[in-house]
Amino acid sequence: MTPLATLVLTPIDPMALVRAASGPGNGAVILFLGAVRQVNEGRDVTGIDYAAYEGMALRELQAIVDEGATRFGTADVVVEHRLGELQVEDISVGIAVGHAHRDAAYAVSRWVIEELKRRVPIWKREHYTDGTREWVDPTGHVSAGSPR
Amino acid sequence: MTPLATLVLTPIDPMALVRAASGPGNGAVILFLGAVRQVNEGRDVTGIDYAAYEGMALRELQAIVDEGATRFGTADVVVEHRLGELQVEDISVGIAVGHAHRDAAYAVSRWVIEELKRRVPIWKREHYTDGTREWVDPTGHVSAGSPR
Amino acid sequence: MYDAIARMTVTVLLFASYAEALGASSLAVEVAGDATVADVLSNVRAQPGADRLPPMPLVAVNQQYADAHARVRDGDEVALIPPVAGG
Amino acid sequence: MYDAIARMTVTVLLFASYAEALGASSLAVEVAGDATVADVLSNVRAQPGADRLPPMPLVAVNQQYADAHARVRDGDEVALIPPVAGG
Repeated sequence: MTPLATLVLTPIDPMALVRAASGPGNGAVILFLGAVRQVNEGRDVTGIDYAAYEGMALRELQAIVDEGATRFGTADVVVEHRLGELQVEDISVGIAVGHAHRDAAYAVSRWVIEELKRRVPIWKREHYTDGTREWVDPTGHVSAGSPR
Repeated sequence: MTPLATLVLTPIDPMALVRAASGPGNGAVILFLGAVRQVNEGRDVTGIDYAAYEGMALRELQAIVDEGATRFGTADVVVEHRLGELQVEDISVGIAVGHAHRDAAYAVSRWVIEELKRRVPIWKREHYTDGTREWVDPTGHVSAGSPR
Repeated sequence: MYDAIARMTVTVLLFASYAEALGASSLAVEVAGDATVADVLSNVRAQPGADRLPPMPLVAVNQQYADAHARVRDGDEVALIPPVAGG
Repeated sequence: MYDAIARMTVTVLLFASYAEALGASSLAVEVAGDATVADVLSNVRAQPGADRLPPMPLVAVNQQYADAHARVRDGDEVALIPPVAGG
């Protein structure tokens, strides 16, 4: 299977990812799903909107799956990231990895999600129960758009 | 969710496992699938039959999911292992773990599959293209049932 | 007068390669009333095909892993566990 | 006679909190013909709201991460990348 990165506005189908990463040589398939949590850092979240620099995000995602597919031996790798408005429990990202052995499958899965979080230009704005919205800054700084 | 261990004779439904491990507090869900590979240690495999000491296997599996559900903070854990005759690409085991954070979700997933392989009394007999069948001994010894 | 130590019977379960080796999936084994897992194993070794068992097979008594010194009781289920290969 | 170094225009893209800070998602910025990323950033800093940008924002030129010394060319797409939060 060609390593495949996708950005979508519609719900992610986890089984489609699992199928894409499966094959007669793959003894282990690992699916990672990221989902919107109801509470983040103590604040009640009602939803999230994801925005991206779409062209660059897609290039970076594709570079990550291409590298992931060869970095720990040959793996089948497919990644899908959703953009737009998501509700609590909606899946924001799905990563499926198929490999002959589970050691490598776990390693690839973990590597792909960490790289994605490190360098793919995607941003999320949390919606809180009090009606406010705030861009999330994982580096812990106060967001430029939301002085507190 | 109550941690749940199941033995089945019928095909495993990966999405049912994902749903069971999902929830509004779970920002990460990881599904591990073990599947029958076409080639194992250089020999062409046409299928596998899985046998178990069912009563004990179920107890051990349940003990593993119970411990996995609390060992790295609270997690939702569900495990299903298939028994009987499987073909290449059929899923033999599915493990779904839901947790607030991905670090712990990966840790639980990995811990559960390693414990399962270490102590749950399940055995597999590979069927080869030459018509022979052999019980697999992961410790590398020649199987008692198949002198070579 | 009869034996001070009564005899008892345990059920030995055999699986996978061990069941093939002994040509049976269970055996009724009679041992002394103070027998341990090791005594049950000695008895099993007298069976045809038991030479193909390893020197120290894993054992479970009533579905719990047990060591060679563990006592067994009348009616216990003593399972010989080949190297497991689940997953 | 006109300037020895020609002027050129690059498109600056702003996203998420940066777009909110400057009230725009893109700016047409005119810089000298030998300009670097740092020169483009200096120009952006003259915009209202730019005081809410960090001292050293991440930058991509034509969808590739670039450092402050990288040269830009006429028509380049220079994106200011807020801390990413995908996944």
